[in-house]
Amino acid sequence: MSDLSITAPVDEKDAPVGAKPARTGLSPWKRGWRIIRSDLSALVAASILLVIVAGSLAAPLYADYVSGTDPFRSNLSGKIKVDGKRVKIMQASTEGLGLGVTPIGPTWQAQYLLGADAQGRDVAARLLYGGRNSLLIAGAATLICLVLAALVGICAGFFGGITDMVLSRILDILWAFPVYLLAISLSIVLISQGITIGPFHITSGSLLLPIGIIGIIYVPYIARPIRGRVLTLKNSEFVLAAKGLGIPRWRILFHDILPNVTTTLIVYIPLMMALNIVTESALSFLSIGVQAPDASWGTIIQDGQTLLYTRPIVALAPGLSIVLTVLALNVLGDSVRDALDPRTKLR
Amino acid sequence: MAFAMLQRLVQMVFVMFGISALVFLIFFATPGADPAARIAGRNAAQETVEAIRKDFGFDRPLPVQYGIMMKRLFVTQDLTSFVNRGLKVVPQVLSAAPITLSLVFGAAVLWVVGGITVGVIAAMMRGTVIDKGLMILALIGVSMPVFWFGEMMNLVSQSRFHDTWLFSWVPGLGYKPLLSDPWGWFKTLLIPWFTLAALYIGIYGRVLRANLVEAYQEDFIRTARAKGLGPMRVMLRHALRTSLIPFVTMFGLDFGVLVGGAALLTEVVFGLNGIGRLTYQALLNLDLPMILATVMYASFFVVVTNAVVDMVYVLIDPRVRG
Amino acid sequence: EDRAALMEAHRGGTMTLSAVSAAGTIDPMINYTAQFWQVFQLTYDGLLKFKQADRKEGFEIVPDLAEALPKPSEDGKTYVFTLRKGIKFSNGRALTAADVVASFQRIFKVNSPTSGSFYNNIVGADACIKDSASCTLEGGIEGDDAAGTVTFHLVEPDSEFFDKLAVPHATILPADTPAKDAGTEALPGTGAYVIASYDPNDKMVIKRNPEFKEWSVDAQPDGYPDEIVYRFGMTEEASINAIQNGQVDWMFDTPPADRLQELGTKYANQVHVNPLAAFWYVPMNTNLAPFDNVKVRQALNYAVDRDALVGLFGGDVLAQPVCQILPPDFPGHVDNCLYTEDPGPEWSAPDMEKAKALVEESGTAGQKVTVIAEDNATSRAIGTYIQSVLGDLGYDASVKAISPNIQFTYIQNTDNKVQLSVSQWYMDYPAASNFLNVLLSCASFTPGSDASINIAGYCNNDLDVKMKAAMAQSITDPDGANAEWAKIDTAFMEQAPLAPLFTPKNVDFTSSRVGNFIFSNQFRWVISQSWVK
Amino acid sequence: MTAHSQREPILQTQALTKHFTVGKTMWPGSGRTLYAVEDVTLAVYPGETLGLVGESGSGKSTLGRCLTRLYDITSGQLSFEGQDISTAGEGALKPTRRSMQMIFQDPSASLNPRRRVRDIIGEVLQVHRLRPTGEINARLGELMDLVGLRAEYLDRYPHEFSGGQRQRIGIARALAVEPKLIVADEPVSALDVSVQAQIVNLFSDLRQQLNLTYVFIAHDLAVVRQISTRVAVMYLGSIVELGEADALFSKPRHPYTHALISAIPQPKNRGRRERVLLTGEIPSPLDPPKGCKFSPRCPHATDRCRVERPVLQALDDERSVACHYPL
Amino acid sequence: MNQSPSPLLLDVQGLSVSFATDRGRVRAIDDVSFQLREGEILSIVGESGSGKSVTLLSLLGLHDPQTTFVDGAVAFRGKHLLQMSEREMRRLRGKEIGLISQDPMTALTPVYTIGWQIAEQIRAHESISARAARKRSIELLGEVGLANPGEAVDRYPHQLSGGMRQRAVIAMALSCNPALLVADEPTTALDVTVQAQVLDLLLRLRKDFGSAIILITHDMGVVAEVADRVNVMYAGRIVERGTTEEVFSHPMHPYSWGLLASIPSLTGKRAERLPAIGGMPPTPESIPAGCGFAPRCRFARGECLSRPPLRRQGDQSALCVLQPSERDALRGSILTLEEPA
Ligand SMILES: Nc1ncnc2c1ncn2[C@@H]1O[C@H](COP(=O)(O)OP(=O)(O)OP(=O)(O)O)[C@@H](O)[C@H]1O
Ligand SMILES: Nc1ncnc2c1ncn2[C@@H]1O[C@H](COP(=O)(O)OP(=O)(O)OP(=O)(O)O)[C@@H](O)[C@H]1O
Ligand SMILES: [Mg+2]
Ligand SMILES: [Mg+2]
Ligand code: NI
Repeated sequence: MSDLSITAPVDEKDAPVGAKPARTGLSPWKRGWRIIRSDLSALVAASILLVIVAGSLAAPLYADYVSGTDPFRSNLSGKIKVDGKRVKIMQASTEGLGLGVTPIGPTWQAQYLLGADAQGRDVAARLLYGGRNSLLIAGAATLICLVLAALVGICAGFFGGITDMVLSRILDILWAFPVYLLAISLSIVLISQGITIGPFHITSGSLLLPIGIIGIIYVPYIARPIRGRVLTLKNSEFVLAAKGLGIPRWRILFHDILPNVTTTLIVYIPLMMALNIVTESALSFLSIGVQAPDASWGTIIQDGQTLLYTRPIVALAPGLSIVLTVLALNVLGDSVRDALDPRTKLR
Repeated sequence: MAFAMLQRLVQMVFVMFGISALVFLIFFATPGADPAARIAGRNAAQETVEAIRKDFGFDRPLPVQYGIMMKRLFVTQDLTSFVNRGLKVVPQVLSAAPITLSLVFGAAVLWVVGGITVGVIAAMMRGTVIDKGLMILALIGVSMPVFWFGEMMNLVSQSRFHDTWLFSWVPGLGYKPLLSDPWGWFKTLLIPWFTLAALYIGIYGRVLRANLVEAYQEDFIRTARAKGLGPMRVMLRHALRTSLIPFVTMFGLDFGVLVGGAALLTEVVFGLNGIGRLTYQALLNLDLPMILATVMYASFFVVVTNAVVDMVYVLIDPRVRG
Repeated sequence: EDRAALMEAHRGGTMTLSAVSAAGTIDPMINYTAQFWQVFQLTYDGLLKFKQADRKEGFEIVPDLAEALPKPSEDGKTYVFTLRKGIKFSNGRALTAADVVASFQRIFKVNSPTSGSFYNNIVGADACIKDSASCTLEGGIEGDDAAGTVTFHLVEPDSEFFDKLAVPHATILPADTPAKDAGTEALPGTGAYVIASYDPNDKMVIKRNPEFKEWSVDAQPDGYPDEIVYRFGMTEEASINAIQNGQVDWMFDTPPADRLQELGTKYANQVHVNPLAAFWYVPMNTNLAPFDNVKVRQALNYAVDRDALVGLFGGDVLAQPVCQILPPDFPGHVDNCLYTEDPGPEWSAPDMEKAKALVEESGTAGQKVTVIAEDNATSRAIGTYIQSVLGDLGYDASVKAISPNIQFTYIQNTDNKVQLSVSQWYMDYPAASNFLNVLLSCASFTPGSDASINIAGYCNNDLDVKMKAAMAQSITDPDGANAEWAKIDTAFMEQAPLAPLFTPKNVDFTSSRVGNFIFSNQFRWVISQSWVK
Repeated sequence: MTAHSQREPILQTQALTKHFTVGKTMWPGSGRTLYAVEDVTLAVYPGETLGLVGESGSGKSTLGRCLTRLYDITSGQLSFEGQDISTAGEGALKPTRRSMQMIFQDPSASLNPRRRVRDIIGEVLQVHRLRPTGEINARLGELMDLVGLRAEYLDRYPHEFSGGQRQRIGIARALAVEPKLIVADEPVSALDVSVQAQIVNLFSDLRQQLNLTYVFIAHDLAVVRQISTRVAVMYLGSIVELGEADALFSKPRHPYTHALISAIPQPKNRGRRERVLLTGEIPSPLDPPKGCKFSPRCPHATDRCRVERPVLQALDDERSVACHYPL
Repeated sequence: MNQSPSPLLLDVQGLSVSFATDRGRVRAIDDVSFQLREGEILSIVGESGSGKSVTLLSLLGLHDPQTTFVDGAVAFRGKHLLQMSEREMRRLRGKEIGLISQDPMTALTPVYTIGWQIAEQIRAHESISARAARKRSIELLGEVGLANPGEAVDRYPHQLSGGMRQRAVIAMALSCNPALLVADEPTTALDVTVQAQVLDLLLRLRKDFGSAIILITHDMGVVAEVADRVNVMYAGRIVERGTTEEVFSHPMHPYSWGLLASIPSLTGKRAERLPAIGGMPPTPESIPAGCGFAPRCRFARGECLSRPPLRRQGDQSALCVLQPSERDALRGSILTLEEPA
């Protein structure tokens, strides 16, 4: 056989399969982003979120220019004009024994659009401010949770041995501790005294506390899958290959393991956000989250609880906001997962 | 087998020790928690407080106190509450357990049936409007904070529509024992069951649908279809049966923590004095003995359900049977 | 109608009571809750007792197991009680002087919460407090079984000695009662009823005491219902519904605010509103900035709109604005309001200008202030309102709600650096000292302790001396002493270590079948004197 | 071929053994031992290509990874260029890592999906300081050229390539350190039939151009024969036969080798089937047979085979067999 | 070959399959036609992604109807499969047409014993008792050569080795004596020694039961061993077809030449370099309009841009522009053919 190849392999320089020139160097991130961008339900969810976030950001504007009330000051003896008549915001009962005082209900006008709460504050304005806190806490807690979980998961998975043993056992313990109970125990300690870390003292009313608490409690739930992922990655062929090439461990960690874990982490972001919003509201509902007079959706629901039978809208409105936000986050989370990492499941 | 059991046992002891130590430390780190002052009561003389401190051993080193407390919790079982003096905590936990069990058990039945129904129907109707609709419903279930949903259920069933035929049967909040009043038990728990289950129906329905759709890509489903089996049979006997394995794990974990007290929001909202509410109250009151008892119970349950799940696993997944 | 006829007509039936939760141990020497003290009225007796009668009459102390109120000896330190004859405990044993002696020893042996504050004046109490197990009260109390007398020796004369003997902690139990907390086991008593069973998670069943024979209608009257079932665990909402449906006869807890209107209109004749000897107040820590400045304390007193707070509490009917420490209708109370728009006997409106001016003078505006409230709807609302007022005064204020059980100890401890808090005080017995001396004496202030009821941390030696004198005076001259107390009240309010807010009223909601509702200002509703038939 | 004995082996193993523990939990003493590679004594000489064949699970990959010290060795010796590296730590291994490289079976799994080709290969150059920073780009171009890919592809991600191209990238990465020995673990099994030949040729070309030594693992015996000078046949963790490629294929001496070769369907064999059909199943490496590991399936097994484990013995200069009764 | 050809079993005419993907509609199979007679073994060879499995699954109607569009005519014993209702199709599947999957590791439901799974199929098509079905599965397992069928019947798939599992799958496919067995790469996942056993089994079964077999593979060696006739697929089309003899002795299509040439030989002299086909096989989206192989073909010319003609040579045919006259010469430059045995 003289010329043995149909075409000489070394000359063979064909284009990558299916790659159109325009897509050169499209990173997996960008690819994921493209997929999300073409997903209708994700777009709808993202727009809903955008509206909610924008509304929350505009809270001071609403309070100053539209409702014209301070949503953090009690307004127990105030009056407003409704349909031309001046009425008290807190209306004392006049019938029978004259027991009880009821705040004004939805007025469907700029002031007290959704009525007042038991302190005579404008519920609509508080709702927007509450959204700020709920979103801020959920977002920051998600960040903390993911960073901690990544740290723990990566340490346990990558270094193995005694580190893994110790970390895994700690996770085991936290795992067997129902999250809400853990959150409540931490809250009670921290809310009553704040916490001092080194030179910094976080006062007990600070938003940092619920952020920290919510950030911590879900760590085991994320750290475990991360650890699993790191273990798989550690035994993956490309890590072995890197090892075989004499690439130092820390480099492998940062260049090979971390970027791959990051996808998993990103997939968790919307889902964790959703979970954290619910958790935050639950803690605030149990009044161990955001401290009065600051509002979050949870605290407004709690305020509304004492008015449930007379002014249900006070509890209804923040509840619906939560449902809508969490729903949108979950939808978004689904498509992020589909786009980036179809395997990840948040239980 | 014996080895595996022993292993479980050691694990359980370890986890329970870890949790109790954690709780213990958290407690003593909390200001306003001085048990002696709280036991002594309002306007107590300093001498009384000191006497109680000595009497109850609060002046001893923490490890000793921990040891005594554990002994009184597990061995003599006469540990009493710090807040309600003289109240033995063990019987408290034991009497709260049936309430939580009733709540969680009924909800579990609902959510397993509901989750499977939703998952199977959505997977069978994959891509259709029904599928989409069910998945949105499931997501709404997942998105509703359970306490809020509970409040709304209360609002609707106890107040707004209580006078209508729809909810006139709904009894007042609170628990009725199964043995003495089975029908009342059922009626009072129906709405809490549904409330608690809504979240899980959502989760399970979605997860199951995803698993079923995934299973449908598997070779063995193609084999089953190539055998000439009907679609229902393929779905139920082959796809569902295999997808049930992760389902059971999830169920075990959820059931474990719920029975262990994670249903506290539902219990609080519906006025059920179960473990969750007991723990919650104990935490609020910083009633250390009660916290210890409930948390021990919770972790015990979580570990036990994990063990049970592992055993059930062996039953339903021949692969782990070896 | 006379009592016998009523008894004839209404005796019998089962009465059902409800509360969100039980109140812990049913050892009468240990339990320190209004909820169970009310129950102990029908199950236990002391040597003396508050009269089981309506309103202010309930403050009257009547002989119970003792035949009469004894006169103290000349020096006011010795009292001799003669026991009634023929009284039996529910276990069938007869009551003797030895039981009385043992009962007082037991107060110390079980470390009763008030052993150090109520009974430390008995000779030998010091030793008992130091070593409770071997408490004898040697020299402090002597029983003479033959004569049926019991003699008390006090360290100092005590104007409130009878009050202290009339509260449930001084219950007389059989001598052989174990010296440890009885927990959920009912101890034998001498009352008209006995606690037949008690499960804090379920219910308490109270039945007639078979050994009971009525000896004093004032102290321990025979009751109407045959059985009383006290159920625990129903929420307030559930209880209200149940009372409306006639399944429950009464609830212990205050009805939630959003149901008040409904009750007040639809069920007006089943609602009983009665004053309480209590007040809600804001203790200000006089040792911490900015409240170490009297001007700031006065400013807050001026600024607080007590009407608004009354609204938060449920309206005019349920509360009355106050700016004094001693509640209206309480011994020593004389109307005099310093902190109102135009000072006079009554509070009229806040004086914001004056308040702001005082803050201006103090130069403390802009400081950080945190209000510690209890984590329940009312306290949280009040805290939020106070925070709002402080904001108006120019402070950077925030509010923190802490679990009720913890809040009370938390705010007492100076280590926690609590600036101001929302608290309330209900009297143990009707004596001005029970407010002023307890809440504001130097002795009540112990830095660094969770048990330091002088929350303001205010110690004024002059006033302390005056209070001592008033207490001494009240033994012999109660009216003169009360006039003194009124002055002391005003003197304290000038220094304003606390801001009184309002005095609450009690709302009792009973089922339609409950008759003869009697409300004693001391222990509230007298359960046994209402009927369900 | 020259007689190997006269040259120093580049890589040598002595009774190399690798056990895994499976099913291990946090408890000491739990888990079972899996005998993945047992008592392998082997020498690889410079310039040769040693083929390693055997059925799935016979321990080829494990042996390959032990040879490159990607796995720690349970027992036995391993030396590279005369230097004992059986227990060397990562630091001590660094020079060896430069001289000995591994190429993996699954070209997609062995490339980090999140990094560009430039980073994947460039990192190697950086870490080992093989080129000054300024020359790295030129070197990357050279390497791409060497494996027949265009230099522009450097800025793409692995998923944008076909299987054959990915394998080329893997090869380029291995070549970046300028190794002397390459252990290739089934480098063509995952490729399409028509592409396999390209890669096999690339291997041959590179060997000539760069003077490489290969340990070439494959289960496709025809491919192994095509590329190898010597072939080792593995069965259940042990080498059962080792010899000159052509000779071994034309005249296998171990019954297993014989059966293996006869079982390969070959177009050219059409109609001429003289199969040795084995019966029975490959035993589990968790519980290998006592005597000769092949004895349960061997048509010639005797009682001796079932109790006494044969060792790899030289039959002649060229051939070693682990069998009591070589064919 | 047979003097009197046995009756036609399966007739596929102009089968085209396309998928709806995110990048639009993609045609995976383009105008595929072939016939199969009773008792015949037809082999379809081709590279990964050339559309072998898709062809076969669309025959059985096992594709996902929502994303797959099938066109053409498929007649099985005169019945038109593509027009059949799902219910009729189900009656056919498993009973008349048995399927053997590529990967025995995943082809069996992991949670049931193999006996149960075989019996399930029997009972889906015949009304017999559970006990009889079980007895029948034991027999079947014996027939496919499992050493201890009575015991193996109660084993779960994971308890069996790959070869045993594949045999269980075959036993299942055979359980209703189907007229046609479709085997999708039945041996690819197996080791050579086990593969030999399984191929042997297939041949034996054909002899004993007379089933026709469509054998899909990418291994020319396997084709050579067992097939009567061969279809070579490339990029969704059948580029060459003929009897095994013909295709191996004088392949007509350049792709077939390359395929045959690139297989290293086990005997004889080793070539320095293996003849290889340059380039990569196309993905369905990038199949050229004309000849699918043209971009990799050394002999490609202008005409290849349009659809190549079907050239026949007796029973054998190929989709290629090459004239019969030039073919032998060109082939000779790539492939040295051995004398047919
Ligand atoms: N990391 C590991 N942990 C436990 N067992 C392993 C591990 N790697 C391999 N094994 C086991 O070791 C044995 C040899 O595996 P190895 O991968 O070396 O076989 P192989 O010859 O390369 O097979 P294949 O041809 O399938 O790649 C197998 O039984 C395998 O299950
Ligand atoms: N459901 C589907 N949706 C979209 N494309 C598909 C689908 N199924 C198969 N394809 C595509 O159709 C082409 C043919 O696939 P097919 O599975 O028939 O190949 P094959 O010849 O069987 O390959 P292999 O040898 O790898 O099994 C492939 O490119 C595949 O990507
Ligand atoms: Mg391998
Ligand atoms: Mg295929
Ligand atoms: Ni040689």
